[in-house]
Amino acid sequence: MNVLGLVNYWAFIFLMMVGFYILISQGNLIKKIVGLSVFQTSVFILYISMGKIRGGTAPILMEGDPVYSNPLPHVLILTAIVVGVATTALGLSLVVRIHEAYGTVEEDEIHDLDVAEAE
Amino acid sequence: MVWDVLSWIFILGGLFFIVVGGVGVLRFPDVYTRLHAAGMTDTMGAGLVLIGLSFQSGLSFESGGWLITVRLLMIWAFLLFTSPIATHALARAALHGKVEPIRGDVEGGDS
Amino acid sequence: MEDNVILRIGAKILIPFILLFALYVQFHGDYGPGGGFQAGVIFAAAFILYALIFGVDTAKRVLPLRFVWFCGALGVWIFAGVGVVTLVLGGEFLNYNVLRHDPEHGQELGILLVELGVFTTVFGVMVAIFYMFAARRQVR
Amino acid sequence: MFAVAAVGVGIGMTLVMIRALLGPTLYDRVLALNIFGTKTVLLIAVLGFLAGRPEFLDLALVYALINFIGTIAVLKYFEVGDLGKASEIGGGRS
Amino acid sequence: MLAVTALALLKLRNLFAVAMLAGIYSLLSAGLFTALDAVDVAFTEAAVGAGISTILVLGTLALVGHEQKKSTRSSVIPLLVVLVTGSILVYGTFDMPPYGDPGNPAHHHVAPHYLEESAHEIGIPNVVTSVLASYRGYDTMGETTVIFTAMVGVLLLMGGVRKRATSEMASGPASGPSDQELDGEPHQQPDGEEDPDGG
Amino acid sequence: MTVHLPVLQVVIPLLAAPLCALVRHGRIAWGIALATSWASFWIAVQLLRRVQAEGPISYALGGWAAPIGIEYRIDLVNAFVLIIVTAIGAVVIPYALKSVEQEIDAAKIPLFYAAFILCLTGLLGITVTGDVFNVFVFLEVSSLSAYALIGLGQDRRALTAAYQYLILGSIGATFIVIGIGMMYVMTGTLNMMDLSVLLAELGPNRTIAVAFGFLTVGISLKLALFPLHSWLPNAYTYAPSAVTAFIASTATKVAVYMLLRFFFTVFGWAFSFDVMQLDLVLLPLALIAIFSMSLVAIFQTNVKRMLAYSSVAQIGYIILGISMASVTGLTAGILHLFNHAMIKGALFMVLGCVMYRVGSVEIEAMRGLAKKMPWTMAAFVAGGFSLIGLPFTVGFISKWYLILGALERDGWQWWLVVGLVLTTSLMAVVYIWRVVEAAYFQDAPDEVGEPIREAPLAMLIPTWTLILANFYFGIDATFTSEVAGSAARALMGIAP
Amino acid sequence: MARIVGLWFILFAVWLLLSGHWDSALLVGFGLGSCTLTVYIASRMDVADHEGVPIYWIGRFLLYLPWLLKEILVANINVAKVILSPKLPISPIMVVFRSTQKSDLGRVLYANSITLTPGTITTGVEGDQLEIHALTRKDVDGREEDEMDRRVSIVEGAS
Amino acid sequence: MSPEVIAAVAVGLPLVSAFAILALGKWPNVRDAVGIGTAGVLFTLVLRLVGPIKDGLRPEYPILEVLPGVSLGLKVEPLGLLFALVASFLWIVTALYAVGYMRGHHEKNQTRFFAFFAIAISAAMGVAFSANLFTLFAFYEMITLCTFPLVTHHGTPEAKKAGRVYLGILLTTSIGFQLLAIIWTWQLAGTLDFREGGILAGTASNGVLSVLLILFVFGAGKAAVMPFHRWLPAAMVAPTPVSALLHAVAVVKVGVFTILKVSVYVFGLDLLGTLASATWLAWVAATTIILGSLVAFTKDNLKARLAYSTISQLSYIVLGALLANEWGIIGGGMHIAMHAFGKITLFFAAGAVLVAAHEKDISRMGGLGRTMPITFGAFFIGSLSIIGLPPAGGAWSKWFLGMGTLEAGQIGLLVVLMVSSLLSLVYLLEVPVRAFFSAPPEDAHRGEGIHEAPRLMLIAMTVTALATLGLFLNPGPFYELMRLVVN
Repeated sequence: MNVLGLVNYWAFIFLMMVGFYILISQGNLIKKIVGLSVFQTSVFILYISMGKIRGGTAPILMEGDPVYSNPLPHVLILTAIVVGVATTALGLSLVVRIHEAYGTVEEDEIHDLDVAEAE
Repeated sequence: MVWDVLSWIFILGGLFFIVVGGVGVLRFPDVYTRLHAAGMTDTMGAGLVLIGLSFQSGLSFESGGWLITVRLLMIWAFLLFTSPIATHALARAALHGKVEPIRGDVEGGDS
Repeated sequence: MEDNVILRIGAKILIPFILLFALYVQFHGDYGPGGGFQAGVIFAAAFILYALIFGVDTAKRVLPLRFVWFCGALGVWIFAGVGVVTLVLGGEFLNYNVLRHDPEHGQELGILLVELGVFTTVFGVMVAIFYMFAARRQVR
Repeated sequence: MFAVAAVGVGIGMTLVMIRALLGPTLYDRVLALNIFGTKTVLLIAVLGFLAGRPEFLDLALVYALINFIGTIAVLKYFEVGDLGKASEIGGGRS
Repeated sequence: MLAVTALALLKLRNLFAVAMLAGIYSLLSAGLFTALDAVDVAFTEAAVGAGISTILVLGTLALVGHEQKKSTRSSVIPLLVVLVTGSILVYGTFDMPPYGDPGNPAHHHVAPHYLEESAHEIGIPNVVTSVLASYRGYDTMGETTVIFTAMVGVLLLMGGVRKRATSEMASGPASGPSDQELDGEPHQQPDGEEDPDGG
Repeated sequence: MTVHLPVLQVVIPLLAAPLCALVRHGRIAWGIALATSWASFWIAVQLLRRVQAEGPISYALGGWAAPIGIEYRIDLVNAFVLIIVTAIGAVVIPYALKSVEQEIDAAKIPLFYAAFILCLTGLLGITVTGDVFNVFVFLEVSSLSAYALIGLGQDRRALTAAYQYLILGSIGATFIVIGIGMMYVMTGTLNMMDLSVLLAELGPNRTIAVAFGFLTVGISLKLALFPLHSWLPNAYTYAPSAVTAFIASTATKVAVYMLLRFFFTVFGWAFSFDVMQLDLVLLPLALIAIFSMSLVAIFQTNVKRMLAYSSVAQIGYIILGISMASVTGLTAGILHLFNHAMIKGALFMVLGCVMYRVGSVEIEAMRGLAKKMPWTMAAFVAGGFSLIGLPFTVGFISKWYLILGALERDGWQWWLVVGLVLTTSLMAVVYIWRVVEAAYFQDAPDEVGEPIREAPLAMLIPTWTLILANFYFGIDATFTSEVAGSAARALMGIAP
Repeated sequence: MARIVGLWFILFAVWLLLSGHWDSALLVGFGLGSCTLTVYIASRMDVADHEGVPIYWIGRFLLYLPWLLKEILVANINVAKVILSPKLPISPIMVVFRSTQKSDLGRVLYANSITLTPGTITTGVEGDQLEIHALTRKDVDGREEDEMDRRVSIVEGAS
Repeated sequence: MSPEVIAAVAVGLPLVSAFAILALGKWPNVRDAVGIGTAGVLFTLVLRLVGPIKDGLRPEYPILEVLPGVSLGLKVEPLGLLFALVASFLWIVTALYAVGYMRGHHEKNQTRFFAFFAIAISAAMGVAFSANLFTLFAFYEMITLCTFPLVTHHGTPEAKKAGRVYLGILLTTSIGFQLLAIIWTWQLAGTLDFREGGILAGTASNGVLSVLLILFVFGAGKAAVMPFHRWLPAAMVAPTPVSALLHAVAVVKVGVFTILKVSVYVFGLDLLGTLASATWLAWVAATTIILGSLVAFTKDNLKARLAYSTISQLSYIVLGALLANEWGIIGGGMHIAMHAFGKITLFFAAGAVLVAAHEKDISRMGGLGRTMPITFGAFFIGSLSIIGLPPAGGAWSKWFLGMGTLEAGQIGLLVVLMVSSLLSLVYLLEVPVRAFFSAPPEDAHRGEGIHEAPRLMLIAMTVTALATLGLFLNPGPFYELMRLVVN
């Protein structure tokens, strides 16, 4: 009965899953990182949409008596975005180092190289 | 009221340029020609919309509305300033990347 | 890229405004959107623009790596330091009320300081990370 | 009425989006990103009015700014394949 | 539109295009954040997603080249994982309060305190800032630490610093950084990536 | 100042980390790290004593009372985990001095200690907090530093290991965020105590069930529960020695703590086990983990990797204890948290010593090592005894409680559990013995260059400290078992 | 020095315009500090030179601006016509102009003005040579460009 | 010294001396003197406990509480005392013998050898005086581990392989079955203390307790009940004093002692008698007795033959315990002592042959009796004891065991005992007979080089052989101790 109210969530879930799919299916290390950030961004959207109140406005106090959207998810997501960029930066620096060490950023090739070295 | 009407004329005009710019980006055959269409959006499209909005700001916000107008104009100024630089940069990049511009009369786009 | 006059002059004109705008965002976080983090990123973006156009080495002469590195650490100290000061003044950690006689002013001061801490760290970190990426050569 | 404006900007965005997806060259995508940025600026400005919150304009300004820097970074990337080098633009790669 | 972008990201094999589309994705989501009243978040996403992240990805691409090779791996299992995860999530939404509903319990427990009391407890209009810096200031300190950690990590991984500082003094502006900046370890292999210039 | 101990526990290392990052000499950074870790340990001891004396401690950060602000809440469970983490930190850092100077570029050593301390900070932060989102933030602090630290290993595979860990860890963290979001949307709070009350009022709810699932999967990724463990062996194998010793004995433990916290405090015992039937999932996974990973460990030639697989198996023991959903089982789980930290910390430190002198931890390279490094190898044997679970070692205590817990339950599957625990102990004998045989009964390979000597005292003393702790807490386990027992009762909601 | 001071005042004006909180001594104080900091960094970066802060041009530039805007409008309408005409009558062409400006700054202003008017894009500046890409041949027939060149040179003035 | 302290010292003293031995490694004479001296002191100490025990004292020495309710502690009771007496006395002898053997054989790593030897005795004392199952288990494992280096003393691939089998079986059974049984007992009874009359009665159904008994019996892998006997022959690669220690004193006796102690003090004879599995296990033991004897027949290697003989003999004791009546227990307990003395003599002799004549195979021992009369004489006496013929001590224990089977109404088991004795008669007496009456093998180059083994070894051998005879004449002390156990 409240399906209409949930469609939004489903859309965001779909986005999340696309990001997640990129993350786990791709063999390219950079693309994985991009997938990760898409995944995370979509989760953030989901969060923010949970905090939205119909007819609400941004939680910056002003005159009058408007309805404000829930500020708490915003705060959480701000933190999460920062965490996300930190992860991205670290991940990319690892990718650069991996490229220097292996000459490739494809997971399969790296695997082959490791196997070759082990033998 | 006059301001209101005027602002809407501006905004609609801006929208017109934005949409046409978009169409241009789709229709033009190569990246250089598309840059021209892109320029439209940046200059006129954005400009007219922002000016239109700035007329509104005096109406929507009683106190300090003009500050908002100023801010809108600043955005526009910023866009006007950066747009040619970005366009130029892109064109250079494309040239540098050995993308040959199409020359001569061309019929239709390749979209 | 500084040989490109258009970019060079464009950047020269823009950068002060970007910096100023970053500081504006920093100090008006209380009233509008924005705050230490966003300001830090914008501030760093100005330097990144500078480094893009004039080269990382030039940028490093203006803003040595060691300095941005220090900024990254300094911000954490500022933030946690505020907390420690509140401890010393008898409040809980990060309870800004005790910073001034009047809780509201205390909060204001506290928020200002911690935002400054966030700003410093973010700015330092972003520039440092950019330096790291930009100053590396591709291995051939 | 602001909603109309927002929709208009949205249509423009969609058109550009198609270009971004079609390509065909990388530069087309960069171009699309660039226009996209501008349009986001406009969209946010309009949304600000729609919500009656002028604070949104700061946001728009940030977008314009970041977008610009992003484009410059892209150029730099193409130009020298490296973000750090102080390059010479006309002379090609050394 | 977000969905289209995301799907395109999946298909594209040119990493540069991926970077561009990721930027667009970020811009779009920032627009969405604005529409959802999360101005501060949109602000951050704009600065981070479209700005810093894109630049970092570009920086990486500049170092590693931008063509993705064709992968031979099977995509059935990831697809299955994703489908299962997605359906579980969708299942989980069935008891969730509808979108935008003011009656949502989340809006009635802690958040009202922030909205109603912060004006006199903190005294600044931006509630997000007051929550961020005061009510949940400790989280923000953690966040600051996280980025600091990222810096430490990147510095650790990407460079040795002391030697770099000395080479900084030595090398002039025009010569560019000397190649012998400390890179942690010697470069091991030549690599066959093509020219990073696009075409 | 003692009132502020909970927050100082986290803030002192947090303040020290930037300092480490800035100094220019590795030794100074090391000194700072050392002082920090010992201070942390001291605080943790004080906290545990206070909790034992006065019951749970609550600390409102920023002066904002619980659901409004962030709360630090320390009860027996996390006081105990704090002890584990800080103790390992306090032992590993003295040990790290030599090993790090050899394995890491001199210029990077200050940063290394900064990252190390940050990792400690993050782990402590996760442990003390009473706020679910704060958990996530500090989780990231610890994870990011861990990724960087692991990536510092000398082998290039360290990089891929770190990358893999980063991807899986981030997936885990994101899942945790999703779970937290769903809980938030249903209750409007992020405080654990508050959540537990509100969730109980809410009753069965599909959203909460899904949140529960996501949290479980996310945390399981972090704690390398089979089959989500694929990041762990490589990460442990290729990380620098000191890092392996530290992370192996703390990071997964703290993840387990998170699991306990969420299962028992936030969701409540009844929900986790009666409604969600968690034991039905965890038990088989734990059993498979214990068995298959012990089996895999037997066939490893790299001793670090062998122990890494063994770690996955040991985590299986902990999860097994939890999945018994009884006081004894939970006691076993919590005890094994502590005990395994002691065991693996010690063993990985031994391997660090070997690495330091020999430059390799392949079994081949360890042939005849007992003659050249008698103390080191003796430590390995002693740690191995503990891993096997011989009497007078902590490993025995864990096994005791685990088997007791399984015997208390009815049903054929619990006999399987008992059998498996015993069988895998014997498998531990096999893989430990492979090393012992090589070290004691095989001739050393021909040496080139300098002869191999005993590891430096600076490394041996910390190693032996942990080994002796293994024996001390194996011989006199009343302290640990009582703390673990009361912690378990507290988690189960039974008055002690 | 004059440039530095000039930059400072410009920045402060911008600050006040952005801020809008003129009554708060604190914020104005921050403004003063921020401007000073910015100016310091700018001078350290060496961007506050004659190219970065062309304060002597401002007056003449403001006079030039309305004309430029008019040009932009006209050009926009032209390009819009092209885009909307079904046949898409374009004939892209690259030409090289020689500009008459004396300074780099002047040339940049000229080049950017050209780019701003849709239909023409400056793709390169080498010395006083401007390389231009035009959408249609008639966009570069020379008349408007000459006019623009002249006006920009006026803006450049004698500085 | 009070009895409590004596018990503690008895456990601690060898341990201390082990460290002393390690420290004195550079001075072999001092080192060996310390070892032998400690052994002597230990025996006198243990001897001093006999009086108090006979007076009905049961001194306890709690050490510490490991877990709530699970503690480490010592308690002296008759059965343990018996074992301690045997072990401590034989340690003196073995120590003497070992010194001679090791020196005569020029073995490497002697210090390590003697140190672990001492630790093994310490652990054996610990098992003997253990107050509860946990303590017993702990010392039991300690023996396993500290005898491992003794088994693999030579470090050859063969020795390592044997070491693996040794460790594998002993740890498998102890961790796999015994530990489980102990924890289960704790879960059922809530205590692990050894109490007279047992602690398990009434705690669970007979079926459960039957299973528990099986776990205990097989868990004592050192008792070498088939199918867990493989370690024993494998361990024969060790130096002979080790074999003597393993087979006569420490290891195997610890196994059977555990079974006895569990039967008496954990199950209690009354309960044990009602368990179905007791009978069943008794037949397993019987099978082991017969099979062990049969296999012994086929072995030409002397030590291997002795090993299988041991397997067979150990099951006598297990059988005695499982008969669950007084005579069975008394017989079993006494057989610990009797077999210990007998078997150690045999091993001493075997070692002496090895040292003096470098011969391992029985078929090549023809004629050696003439050059080594003392050795083979001792061997003969030891064999008599094992077979159970007068005038050797083994006769008594076999007699009591036979009584036990009769009392239990298990005539079949009595037959088994008889058959086994006959078998052992043949396979053991073959050796001295061959040595004294056969001609030497043709390819043997027996010159003048062969004479009796070093004197220390001879002394040891003689002492044990005489003791065996003495025990026939006066089995009283052991009998009285065992009487105390069953009453």
